[in-house]
Amino acid sequence: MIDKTVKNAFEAVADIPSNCMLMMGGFGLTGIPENCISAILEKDISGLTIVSNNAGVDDFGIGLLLKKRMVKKMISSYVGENAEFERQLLSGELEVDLIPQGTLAERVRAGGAGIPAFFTPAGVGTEVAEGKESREFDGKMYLLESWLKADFSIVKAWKGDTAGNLIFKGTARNFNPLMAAAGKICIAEVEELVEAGELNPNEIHTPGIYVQRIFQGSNYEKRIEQRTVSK
Amino acid sequence: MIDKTVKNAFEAVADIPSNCMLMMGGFGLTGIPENCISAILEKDISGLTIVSNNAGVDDFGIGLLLKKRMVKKMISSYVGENAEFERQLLSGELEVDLIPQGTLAERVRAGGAGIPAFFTPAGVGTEVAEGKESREFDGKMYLLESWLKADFSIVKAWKGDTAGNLIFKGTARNFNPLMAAAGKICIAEVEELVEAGELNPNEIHTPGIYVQRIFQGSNYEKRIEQRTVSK
Amino acid sequence: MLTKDQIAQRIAKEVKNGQYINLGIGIPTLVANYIPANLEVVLQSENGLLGIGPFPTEDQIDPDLINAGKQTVTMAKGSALFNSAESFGMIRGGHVHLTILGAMEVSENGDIANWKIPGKMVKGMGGAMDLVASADNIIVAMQHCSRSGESKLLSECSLPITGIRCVKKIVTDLAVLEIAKEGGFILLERAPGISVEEIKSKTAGKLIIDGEIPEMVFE
Amino acid sequence: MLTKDQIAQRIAKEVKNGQYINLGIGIPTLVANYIPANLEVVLQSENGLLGIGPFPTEDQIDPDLINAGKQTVTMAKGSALFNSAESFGMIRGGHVHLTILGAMEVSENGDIANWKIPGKMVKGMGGAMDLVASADNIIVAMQHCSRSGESKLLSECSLPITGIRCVKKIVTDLAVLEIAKEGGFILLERAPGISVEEIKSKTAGKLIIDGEIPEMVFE
Repeated sequence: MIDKTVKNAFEAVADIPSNCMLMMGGFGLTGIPENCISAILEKDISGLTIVSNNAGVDDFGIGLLLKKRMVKKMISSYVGENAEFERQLLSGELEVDLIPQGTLAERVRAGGAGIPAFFTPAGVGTEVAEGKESREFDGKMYLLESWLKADFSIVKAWKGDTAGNLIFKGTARNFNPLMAAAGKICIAEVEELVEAGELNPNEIHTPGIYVQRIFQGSNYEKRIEQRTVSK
Repeated sequence: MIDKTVKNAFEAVADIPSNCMLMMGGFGLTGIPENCISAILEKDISGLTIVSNNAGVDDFGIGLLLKKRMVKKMISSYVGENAEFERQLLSGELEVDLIPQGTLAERVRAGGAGIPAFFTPAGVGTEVAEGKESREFDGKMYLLESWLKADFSIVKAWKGDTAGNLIFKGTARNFNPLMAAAGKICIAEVEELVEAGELNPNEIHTPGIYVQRIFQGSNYEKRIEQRTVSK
Repeated sequence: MLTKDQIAQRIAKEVKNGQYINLGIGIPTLVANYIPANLEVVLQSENGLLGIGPFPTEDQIDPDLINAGKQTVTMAKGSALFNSAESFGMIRGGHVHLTILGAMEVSENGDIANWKIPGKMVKGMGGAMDLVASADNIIVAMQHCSRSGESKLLSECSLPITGIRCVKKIVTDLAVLEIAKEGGFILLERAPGISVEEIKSKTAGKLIIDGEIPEMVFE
Repeated sequence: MLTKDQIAQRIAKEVKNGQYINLGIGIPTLVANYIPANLEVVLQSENGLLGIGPFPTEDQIDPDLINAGKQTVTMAKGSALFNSAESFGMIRGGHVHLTILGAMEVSENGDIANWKIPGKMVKGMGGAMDLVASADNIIVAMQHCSRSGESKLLSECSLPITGIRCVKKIVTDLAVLEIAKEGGFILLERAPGISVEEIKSKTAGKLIIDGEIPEMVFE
């Protein structure tokens, strides 16, 4: 098996340049690549376009990259849990492209799977449809949406092996497997890195073919946005 | 959890009528719904359109349904491991629609996922492209292909639970999870049926939402087409 | 006037045995508390979980297990986990039977507006546009009027819409209404103590009143 | 003239470290036997396996584990299993670097015909059309001439084609050839003992001969 291991987050993100397109897995703060975000923060780059369902909070996740003004544009379905984001957006420093969540997921999946465009019903009759081709199938209207690909995709998994195979946990899976396939270079950080052969091939969520670099992360904070408990 | 259990294959296929559209999982003879095929054989129906990557062999799998003249049309990527198939095709008794395997898989996936059409490069410039819309994206040509759905999809899994969650084994997974989602009624036969809650939610390949009926099959023959061994 | 919990309680009566259901944030989330125990239903969370369980106790909290509202949750017996493309495949493919969500406005032909107020910070549509474009049955939970007293049931939405001709039923603090095929809000039930006249005066869109309108009954 | 095994052996030299490779049925399957042990490569089987291992011993045989040629196989260390849509997503998305397959005809602009002979029973294209439409690098393994002695390297394919402008290299029993960007078969190597003249006489399409053509070397 091909060994995809790199030493750490710094080595993994070393060649990410300014003005490139990044995908980052996660939904809310669940399943975000915490270690890579910290390592990118140390780099002197800017002008990033980031595809991520959300934009983190003021002091965690992608919010940290926003605060350091490294981001030019966000492509997301739901943003604005953070005040700095709002300030930059209203001042025109930051661009935002809002996309229905299912369309975003499918566009990323299409990018990884070599499907340049597909029809989806989400957004028909709304401002999302503006400028898009629409067509009727079996009496219902659909919009034509195109694939999304990135220079780098950065994902976070629960377990991974040196061949790049990944297993996610709970709802931390979300966009991660889709993005792994849609980045020219996919960087995977995992909570536990094992030797190739130690994971059950039948339980793998992301086959190693999609992953170019993998390392074992550390000090996961896994911050909770809405701590909701039963009495 | 909703209990999807039915008694056996006969109960599962009882309401499959003549002239309907069926999907059947499997690649070659691996992962085919052996029990349901046997139960359908006992029924007095005909005129079936079957979507299946292959058409079985003369005396096993879909070949048995062909022999009993229950099939009007096959939608497949590769057929003709069987002589009766060839005879019926040449005599005009049987129609065949041949589709590139990746396009077949993606069309079935699209049927389950509510994507009425998508672009794919397979078949550009060939007779598969005849009558189809083609379009260029990023300098490459693609064909527009449409979704495939069925009245019933019949799949075979390794393990399943009463809520309809399925886990497949080895390369017996193939088209099964895609077809499970693309049938109005999905019938799943499994080698081992357990109570809801006994399967690890993180290891499930087909979530129970797609499955309407499930039962534990028996006497699996799992015939091997090409028994190839190392010396 | 119904409380939020009573709106949820009334909506719960629309739930049928064997359904897969997506509950939006806010009042819709409360519906889960009122689904009769004899009904077997499964709640879908569009971030990748089928079978949402109750909120966790302190020692059950898992940061890797949240719902679409980013709240910590547990998994019900027999649940399944999947990625976001699979999740919206389920929604888009019509496998989720019922979607319950909040709205800022609903029009008499079933258009819904619930994602954007011009001039205010736009947070995004999340999964709402996919949900309303896909589910067979969409029920809206909302207040009949805005805080300033303006009707939210209009002949046409004034806000940017989330989806067209998709809402089937609306449960407000005042009434239960159904969208007529040819357009219009069919008044089905009144909240206890609320008159037809009041509902009429607070519904800006076309209201269809056919015969005696019963009061809602809460057990 | 090369034997089938020698064709496979020559093709194996095209394999680079770290590649994901799809091998077709026939000669291409034999290539696996000649990939140098110091190269780390992964073989993809389009029916849902990444990391094909050797054929099983009698007691390892598992009917639930076959390759795309329906032969029983084993899994290599670090392999992964997936469904057919994911598998062709890998192929279509360009994640498989190299595809090696057989052909009945190849044209000088890189068209390939390998699925259908008019008048004969058509078995279907299987995954071939997806593979040739998607992979960056496609190498064809075939005999230079048909059994009746006719060239299979043509100016245009006479049989129904599988894909257009996709073949990069061809290894036959007589030669190694590359498809020129502007069209034509560039002769790269001769089989031991085979003259340029013979290759010329057996190549119906445009043959490009530039300088001295070396003989293949087999270790």
